Amino acid sequence: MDKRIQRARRADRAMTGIFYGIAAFFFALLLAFTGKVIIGGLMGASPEMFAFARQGAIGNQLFNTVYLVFISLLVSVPLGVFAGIYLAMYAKPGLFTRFLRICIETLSSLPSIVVGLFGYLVFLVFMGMGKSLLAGALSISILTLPLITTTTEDAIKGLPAGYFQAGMGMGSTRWQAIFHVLLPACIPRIMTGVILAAGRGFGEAAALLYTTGSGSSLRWGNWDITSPTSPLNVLRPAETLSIQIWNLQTNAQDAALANLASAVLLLLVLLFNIGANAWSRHINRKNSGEKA
Amino acid sequence: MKKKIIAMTLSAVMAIGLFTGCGQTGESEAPAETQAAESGAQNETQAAQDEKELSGTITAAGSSALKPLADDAANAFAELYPDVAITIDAGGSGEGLKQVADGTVDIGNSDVEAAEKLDEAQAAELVDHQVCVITMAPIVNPDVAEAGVTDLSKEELIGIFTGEITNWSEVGGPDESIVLITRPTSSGTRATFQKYALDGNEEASNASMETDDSGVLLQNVRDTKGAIGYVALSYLVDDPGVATVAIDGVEPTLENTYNGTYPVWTFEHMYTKGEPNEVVGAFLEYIMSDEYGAQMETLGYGVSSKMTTTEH
Amino acid sequence: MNTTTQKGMFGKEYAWRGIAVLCGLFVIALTLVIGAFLIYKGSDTFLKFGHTLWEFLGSAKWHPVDSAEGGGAAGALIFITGSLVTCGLALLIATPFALGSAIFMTEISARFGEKFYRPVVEIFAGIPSVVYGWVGLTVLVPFIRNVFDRQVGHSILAAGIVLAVMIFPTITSVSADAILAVPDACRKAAYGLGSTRWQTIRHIVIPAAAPGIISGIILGLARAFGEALAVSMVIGQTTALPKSIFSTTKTLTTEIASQMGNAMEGGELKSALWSMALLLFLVSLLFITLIHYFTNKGKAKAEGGKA
Amino acid sequence: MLKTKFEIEHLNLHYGSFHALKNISMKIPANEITAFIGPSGCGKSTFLKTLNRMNDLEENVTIDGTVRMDEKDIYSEMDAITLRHDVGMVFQQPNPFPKSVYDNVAYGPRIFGIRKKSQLDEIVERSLRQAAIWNELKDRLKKSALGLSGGQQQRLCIARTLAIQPKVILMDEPTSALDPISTSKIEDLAMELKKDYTIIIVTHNMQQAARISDKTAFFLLGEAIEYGKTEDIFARPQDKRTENYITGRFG
Repeated sequence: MDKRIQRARRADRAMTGIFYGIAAFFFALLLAFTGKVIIGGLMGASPEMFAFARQGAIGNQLFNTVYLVFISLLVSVPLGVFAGIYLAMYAKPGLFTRFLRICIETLSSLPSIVVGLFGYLVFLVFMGMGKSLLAGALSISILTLPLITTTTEDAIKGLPAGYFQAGMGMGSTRWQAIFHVLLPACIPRIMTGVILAAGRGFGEAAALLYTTGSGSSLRWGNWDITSPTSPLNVLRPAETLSIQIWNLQTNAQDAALANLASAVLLLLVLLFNIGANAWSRHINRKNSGEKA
Repeated sequence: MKKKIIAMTLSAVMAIGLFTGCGQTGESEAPAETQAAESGAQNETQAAQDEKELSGTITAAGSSALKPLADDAANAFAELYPDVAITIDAGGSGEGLKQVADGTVDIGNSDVEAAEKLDEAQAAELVDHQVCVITMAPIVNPDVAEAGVTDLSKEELIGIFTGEITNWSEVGGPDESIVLITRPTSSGTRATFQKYALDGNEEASNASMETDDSGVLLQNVRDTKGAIGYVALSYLVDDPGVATVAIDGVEPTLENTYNGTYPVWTFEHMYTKGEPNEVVGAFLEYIMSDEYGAQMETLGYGVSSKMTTTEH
Repeated sequence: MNTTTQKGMFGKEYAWRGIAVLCGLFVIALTLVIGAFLIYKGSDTFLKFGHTLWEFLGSAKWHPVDSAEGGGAAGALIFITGSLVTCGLALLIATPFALGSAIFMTEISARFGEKFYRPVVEIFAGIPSVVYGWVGLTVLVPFIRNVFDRQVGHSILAAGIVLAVMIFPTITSVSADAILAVPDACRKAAYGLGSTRWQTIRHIVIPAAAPGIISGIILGLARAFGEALAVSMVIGQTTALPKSIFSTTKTLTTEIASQMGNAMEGGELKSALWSMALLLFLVSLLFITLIHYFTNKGKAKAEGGKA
Repeated sequence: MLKTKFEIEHLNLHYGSFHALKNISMKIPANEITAFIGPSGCGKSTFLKTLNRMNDLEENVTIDGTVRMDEKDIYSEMDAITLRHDVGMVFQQPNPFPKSVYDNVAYGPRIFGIRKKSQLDEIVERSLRQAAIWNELKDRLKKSALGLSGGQQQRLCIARTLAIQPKVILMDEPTSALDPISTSKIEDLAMELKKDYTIIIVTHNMQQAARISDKTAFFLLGEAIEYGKTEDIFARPQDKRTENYITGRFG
């Protein structure tokens, strides 16, 4: 019997070593990967590439990326949050709810190229928007909607049952309880979902290929939102960083610029992920009652 | 100072002409002009404005072979007319034609005639502008060229691309497998190459690696020993790290294209739905102007008017 | 409380409730419209051009003509095989590593895992696929060419590795969640019986978390199946059935991505491509059904199958 | 004179800077039931866990002093895995594995390397019989253990512990989550098992300690206040604090 234990202990040690090995390997792989992209991108860049110019720079694309994702969240956040509330608070178990869930999961697993083609047909051809930031933003909304819906639902369901009962017990209607008790309590977790959705939007290329176009002519200082060169106009074509990478890399034009755009895009995604993480950890700590 | 005044005037113009900017370019011209006149700008700015009054958006999509040229022209054009926002997308010739026919872009860039990708009714609505000539060259990995393969006969080329010749030694090169790197069947570049370099013989799809775009194709030929592929000359102007191959002793150059000795070329088309509006028209005119023609050649595209023959 | 405010209160209640229901309906409508759109576009291959389903799924002859006349061959077997093989390979590579990582960050080094490893893994998930593809083409492909001494580095192997790296975070974080959900009492019981940590993990934790882990694997598979841009850069697209993992071939998504833009509207080729997009949609539906099956199984297990 | 199973000398345990067990010394006899009583947080469960080194699984725990089992120091002369084979544990919440009844009981023997079906069958039956649950479960050996009632689950956990043939069974408030009928079944079982095993039970329930144990130790704020024969502790407590607790004046 002692031999058995010896053997078990040896196996235990070996497996622990393997797990450490795997973890170290992937840790190193990721560091190497991000390091290569970010350092390589920044090293090869010249100062004028950071300018906000029509050509040969990434400033306008960076702005377009952030603006487009912002507009898309304006659409997907309210829709997603309400749909999430419906699922968490109103949906009765049954065929309809099951169907709704399947729909959400289907949406979330659609290849983004399919969403892009769909967006082209609906927003450009049927609704006549033309290649525009808005059409791209709406396509991204389709992609991020399921993520926000499920985070909201999980956030509400994750609250202690007492929260809602306390709200209801004080004689408020369901909505008052949801608005004044539940939503404030789960805003942090919903925010995390929104940040992750934004991250997905930043990196998306396939869904934008057919919908936003590659416009980068912006005139800073032109705040008339109907002008085609105004940064704020949502009906102008807008090249995002990921589209820029796609355009530059596939046409073998300016590798240094493409690398810089990759680096900045990766930094943006990193920033959002780290932000989301720090945020949720901060909130968790706060909610768990400041345990030292 | 001057610029600032112009910018301010134009902003005012744009503010009054609400909705004009965001719609298609067609509507944006007239009100802008009248407003400009009414705004009673000072004489000097008025003079400057004659030159710079164009304003609106131009959107183009389609052929990836044409995109570098269109981009360059768009940049030069935007220098002259800062209030014109130009967007050039790739996506492929078919996509360009479809989008211009749908009315979602102003210009559809295509390597092929509209009739090949659209039905008759749609194609009839489009107006063709043959903006330039594009020449396709067979390219090989430098190791093949260094070993002496710098010239192939048409028969050899056909043999290679149809998969009958599979080793470079069969055409006087090293003992090394031939790696075919091509474009997808629906690509305009492939259609052109097949038609004029291979005399219409079908490429061996099951023995070739297809690449979605010329940039990646170039990268692959550069990296793969024994590789052969084809790209437009425009991809070869900066040292690309690959070698071109002459066909029947004729080097793929613009001169040989102009004088009709090199056969693998085609007109590049910019289609508009009906006659172009003022802004788009000005842009097309600019691309086909002589002053831009010189720039066009440095980018590796041929000027349409220099062709001594328009038939193959 | 007077009646008017009460009325207002309940009126609001109904209004808000209505909005929530509408949003739910909107999601359903959106999915149905996308589905209908794909069916409408994808059915032409069969209805208009007269290809049989059997030909589409079972034949490797792929010569659809790029015009509305039709008459070509529309067998998508090469792409289906390509997708299955690359995704299968990706799973084979990613699953052990992902499972190992998930175990590491939950059972072996929970503190380091939660603080550093999980965020790092999630960053992997946020890297745009274009970037993966480009690094694959410029680093991995030459690497395979040199290490295995091949003329061409593009291969199913390269695609499988790129996809494996892409789906690794999905499998890892879903598995880690499943493992964390295993009650601590189970671990205590196992240790109390004199198990080593590895015995506990292998005999207790992994079996208990299995349904969740399988869901994670399927989720990863779904992501791999739908990926287009990164794969197309490294798979060396050749319209032929693969012979080995060093073969070049095509997948459903790479063919859609490379041909869709150029194909003629309403032509046979374009219809066939839409049919492939429809197939992707149906496959993702299948994956979802499988995930549901396994999560329900997991739930049944947790509730003890009293029924 | 009964044989001594555990001999604890000057045992101190810290959770970080918190002094959880203070200088505990006692001898625990073999083949008897020893009960640990005391208010919540008094350290009785912590002390129980030091006997099979379950504390090792927690972080920031430091232990000094000696714990000897059969004259062997369990912290320096044995390793935790071997120790836990000899000292089984039953937890406060029934914690069967999410496996079948059979697999739950066979788990221990299997990790010892017993693979033979006939041998496993025999161990499973014997353990379930010993835990007095064979008759209830013999027809549902292949069903999930999670479907059993709480009391059945707890007896299954005892059977699972018996299957590894330990010398000692530690029970950490084994009946606190159960109804009175299940509780009395477990108590009967413990009385039955003490013939073959040394049993140490932590309980909140003083009647339970009085009913089943031979010896009782009273813990308060990490100290073992009083330890002796159960009837002495309950009838003639020496310490005022013990008396207060037993008569219900605090706790």
